[in-house]
Amino acid sequence: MLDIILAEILVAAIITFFVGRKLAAIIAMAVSILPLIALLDWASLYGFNIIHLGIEKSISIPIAGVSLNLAITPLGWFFALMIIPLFPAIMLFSYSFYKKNDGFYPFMLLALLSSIGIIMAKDMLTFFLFWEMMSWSSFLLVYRSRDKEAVMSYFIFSSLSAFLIFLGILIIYQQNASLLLSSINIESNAYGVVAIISLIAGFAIKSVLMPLHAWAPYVYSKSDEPFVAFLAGGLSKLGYYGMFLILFILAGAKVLETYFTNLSPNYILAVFGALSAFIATLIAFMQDDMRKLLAYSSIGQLGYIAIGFGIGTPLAVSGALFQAFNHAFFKAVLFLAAGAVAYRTGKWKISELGGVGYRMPFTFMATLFAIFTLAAIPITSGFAAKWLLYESAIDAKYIFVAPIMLIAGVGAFLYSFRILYGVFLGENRYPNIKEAPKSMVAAMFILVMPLLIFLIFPGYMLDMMHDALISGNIATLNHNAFVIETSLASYNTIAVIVALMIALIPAILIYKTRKHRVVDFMDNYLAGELPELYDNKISMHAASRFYKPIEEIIGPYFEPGTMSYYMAIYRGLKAISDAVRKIYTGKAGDYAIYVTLFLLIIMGWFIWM
Amino acid sequence: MKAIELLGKGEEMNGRAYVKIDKSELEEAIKTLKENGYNHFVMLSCIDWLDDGEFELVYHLWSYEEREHVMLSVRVARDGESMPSMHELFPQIETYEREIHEMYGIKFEGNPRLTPFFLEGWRDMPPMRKDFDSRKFTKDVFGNISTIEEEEDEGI
Amino acid sequence: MRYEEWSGIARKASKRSLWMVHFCTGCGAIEMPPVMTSRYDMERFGIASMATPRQADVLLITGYLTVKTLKRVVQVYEQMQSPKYVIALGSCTMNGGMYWDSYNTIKRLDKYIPVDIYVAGCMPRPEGIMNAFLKLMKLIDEGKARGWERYKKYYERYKKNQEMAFNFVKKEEKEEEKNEGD
Amino acid sequence: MDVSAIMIKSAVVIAYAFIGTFIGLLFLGVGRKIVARVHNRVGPPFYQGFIDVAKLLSKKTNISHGWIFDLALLFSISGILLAFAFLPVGGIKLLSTDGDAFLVLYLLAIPALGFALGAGASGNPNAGIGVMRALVMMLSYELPFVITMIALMIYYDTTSIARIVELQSVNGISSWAIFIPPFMLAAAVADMALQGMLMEQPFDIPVAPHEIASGPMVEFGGKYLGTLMLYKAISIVVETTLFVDFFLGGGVIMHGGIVANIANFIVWFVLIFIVFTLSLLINTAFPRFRIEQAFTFYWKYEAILATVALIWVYWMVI
Repeated sequence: MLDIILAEILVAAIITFFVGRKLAAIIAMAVSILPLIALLDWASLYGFNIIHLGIEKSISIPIAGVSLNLAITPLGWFFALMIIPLFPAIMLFSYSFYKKNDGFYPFMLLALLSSIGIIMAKDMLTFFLFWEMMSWSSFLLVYRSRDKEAVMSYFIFSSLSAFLIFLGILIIYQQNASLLLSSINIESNAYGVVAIISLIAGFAIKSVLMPLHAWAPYVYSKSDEPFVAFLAGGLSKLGYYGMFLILFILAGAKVLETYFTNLSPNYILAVFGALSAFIATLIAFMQDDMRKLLAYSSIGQLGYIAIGFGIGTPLAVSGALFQAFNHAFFKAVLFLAAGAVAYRTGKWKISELGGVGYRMPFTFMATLFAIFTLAAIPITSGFAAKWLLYESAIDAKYIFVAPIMLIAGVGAFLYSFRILYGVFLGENRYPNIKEAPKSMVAAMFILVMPLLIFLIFPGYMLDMMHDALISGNIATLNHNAFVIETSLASYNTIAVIVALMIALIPAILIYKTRKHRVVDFMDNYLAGELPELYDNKISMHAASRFYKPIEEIIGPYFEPGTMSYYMAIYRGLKAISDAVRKIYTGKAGDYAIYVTLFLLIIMGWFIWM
Repeated sequence: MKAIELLGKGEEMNGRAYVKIDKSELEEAIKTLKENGYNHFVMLSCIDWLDDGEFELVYHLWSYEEREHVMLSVRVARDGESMPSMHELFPQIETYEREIHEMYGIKFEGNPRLTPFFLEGWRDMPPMRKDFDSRKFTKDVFGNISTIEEEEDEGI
Repeated sequence: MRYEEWSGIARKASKRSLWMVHFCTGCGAIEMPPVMTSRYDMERFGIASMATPRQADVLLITGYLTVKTLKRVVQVYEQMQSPKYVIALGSCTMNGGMYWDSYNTIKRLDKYIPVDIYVAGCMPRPEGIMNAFLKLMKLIDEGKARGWERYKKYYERYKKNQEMAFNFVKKEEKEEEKNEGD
Repeated sequence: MDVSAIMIKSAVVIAYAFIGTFIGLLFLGVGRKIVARVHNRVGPPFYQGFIDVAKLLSKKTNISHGWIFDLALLFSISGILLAFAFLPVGGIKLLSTDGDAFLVLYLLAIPALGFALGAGASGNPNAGIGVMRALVMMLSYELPFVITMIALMIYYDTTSIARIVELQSVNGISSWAIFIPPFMLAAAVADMALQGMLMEQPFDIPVAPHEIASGPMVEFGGKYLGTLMLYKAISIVVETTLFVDFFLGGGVIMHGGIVANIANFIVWFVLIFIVFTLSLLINTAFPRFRIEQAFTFYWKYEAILATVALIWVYWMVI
């Protein structure tokens, strides 16, 4: 079953290369729905939330003497639920987003194929093979943006990530002959630790953890929105899939703990996650370009997952996985909404946008719900995920990570309001644009659907990750559909929702009993000034450089930015290489001298031995 | 008085230098004064001599070093003779000229903003001229706007 | 909604909680601080000064009004939410005061926006202003402070008066308009 | 939980919502009277809060700027009532066993977001700047407040407020958190953060009437302003109760039947009144800060004090 689907996606990828725009989109959509259907009917077979570890549908595909064997593991199952539903919606969105078929669909299909391959990999070789395929297929999609900075940074960082992962795999292979995931155990000696750290660093590049995130703002803001929605929503989760694999399933966390007795290295991962959440949020609300803002917000929200993996308690890991699930969907919706706005207005800068929400209400509603989930408003599923993470930080008494994480959560309000006010509300600067095309709006609402389900039943999410946690030998929380019980406190969504209904009654009462008159935009209090005298050309846009007071205080600290550190490394390397090049003077005499010198050293070494 | 030595003419009038200047020499005079310490442009005023048929424009300058006030007086005919604008020398002259244009009707070439200043929607002759009868105008305009009485029959 | 239907409680409440937006044009602002501070303390009667016409019930106009400022006063008045009242302080708003023969000051404010209470004096002392507020409260109680209804009823005539003032329409032109109209 | 228990619980919650609103409006009027007395003025009658809200709700015309503008009205009241339902009030645990401090912290953010959307939809630049200031204020006072909250949680090893109140009333008043040395410092920091939450004078930067024509509320009038006044009233009660629950044992001095409940209620009422008066006195003593000053005040001085308290508690606990 599984291999048929992969083959179909490959074939579709090749076909869409030659076919016209509309047909390519339809094929892509049709093919991408296949894994979704397969996913759902496996769910019906094995029950939506409980997959016993034993029943693994595994197959192996012999190619050129090497067999790629794939299997549905519980962890792979959970991440598949996150990544696969994204794809058909993104294809539906790009149906009307692209005017001509210029190679978008084939590479996206290859990216999907490789991400499924990664999740279903049974051994490290197939894992690495699909990882490579995913990197270069996404690289070719980034290349379409023709932006030198984005392309170069993405290329360098993904190849660095691939190199680190390959280094890790080699060391592990050297330690225990087979590459089969189930049969690997990493000894806690220096090599094992190096393997784990290099693997984690490699995965951290893909999931934009702070110091290694430098490529993200350029790539997210320059390449086109549907791809970025899949990149930020889906592909970044593969980094965390790898981390979970190494840290928990292959017991990497325990190896690190036993090796470094005094300081627990996971705390460092949590600290990196907290810093990335905090600093990315602070940078996010100073951006003017909407896509850059969303890029930094994505880095911030992904930092939470790193914190969860860092803390490592069952509470933290389930919170992290829940946050990963939410992030996949609300970040995809936000980038698609940015794409829809850019499709209609052709602009990305917040200072040039404004009042788009009045004419594009559905896009605004989808963004509003995504922003509520991002900002963790209590009733939304975003809050359940963040609540678990906060509980775990307090439970583990991480007094450095907990406050920074909470402040990053509050900081999320700032940049989310920046998007709502700067782009959708405020001065009505685009009075005659039309709503985004039907297919775009439908795509966004499909992506909002899963968030709605887990808004009411966070317990179902914990059931779904139940097996993934067991496979990572982590205990699970006691919960039912509505209430999540932890040692510190409990969170009951039904109580919140019912209390909200009761609390809404007075508000609706006041709203309904008193009539109100909607007044047009220019009838605004402007200290008595008359807009008609200036024939309604008074600028009422207050959203560019919105947080100027804080920018002046915080700005200088973030001025250099991590890219400048990488530039420093680049200059250092360049200086060294210049020095080395001086040796090749091009005159024969010098080369003769080098040879004799070399011989002398060798003889000297022999005499000394 | 330093200004009088500078310009070579004019007399001292209760503590201030009063210099009569022709329209063409005005720019030259202001420049020389400006270079020699008179860097504070106090105001530009206009007197309407109805019987002489002329306007008298007075440019007031003040120097902080010598603590002296100089008044350059220029005579312009009332029948719409125009004046060169001095706003390049002192930026605030532009506003004074704009007001005098609105209130007296003197045209200043080169002034970028001779738009209505205080009187929006004004269609009559410039009101500060002596031959404008303010009382009659008030009766004509505001006199005939009727007050709004209650129609008693409604009996609200 | 007719005035009588406006229930007793609402009228009592709006009487004891007058929120005022203060349009100070001429010299009137100097009389307001004593009214607000401890000497006379208007807050005793629930009167507070607000920042925007949307939040206010009483428009307090002090000093003379030129034609240019009248445009802005009308805009502020129309942005207020009814029931709204106007208190005009000083003799300049009554009959132009010392600017009775000036070519661009408004002689009688009542021709352009409905004024509930005039306070004579140039400028009236704080006691005068306090009396004005108390008088307004009594009028609201008796249901006689009906400026905003009059504005709604004779809206066209108010607008015509405002247009004539804004464009300095003179007597002869008015006759021409009339015979064009017939 | 069978149906009757739920019915009783929701009835208690609704009753407490009304009590909270009543006390809130009472505090509005009494607050203005206290401030007036400090100004050596007579000040409005104590029931002025009720009159203002009645007048606003009985306005004839209400100006709105579209459905997003109306969201402000719905979010503000429901958000603050929800937050009030999840707080133990005078020892009576309304719904606080079903949620915890983080939930209340985020519930307090719903009305702020509702304002922000409403003000944004009104399109007035004053409103935009006002909301920017409100969000920056929120970011600034949240840091010290969150650090003190974490100190409390680590000390009592729980995050549910009901549990914290229980642990504080183990043996009467002496076990209140404020009498434990690190929490005296934490209480001072939290009180200054409370000053920011209540938007009292030194920190009423977002609603500055002179600079930005009362900020986000510039286009709110009639029933919208009436709802916002109700929100302000209840938010006074909610935020002071939060402070009292954290540091002053939630007003619980006796345990047992009806008499204990009444005694606790009175003690709770007196405590929130004292905390509210304290913030009013600070209000009358200070001019309004600029937003940069407020931000640096909270993130530099307050945050350092709060971290000292946190480390002190952490050192005590491990």
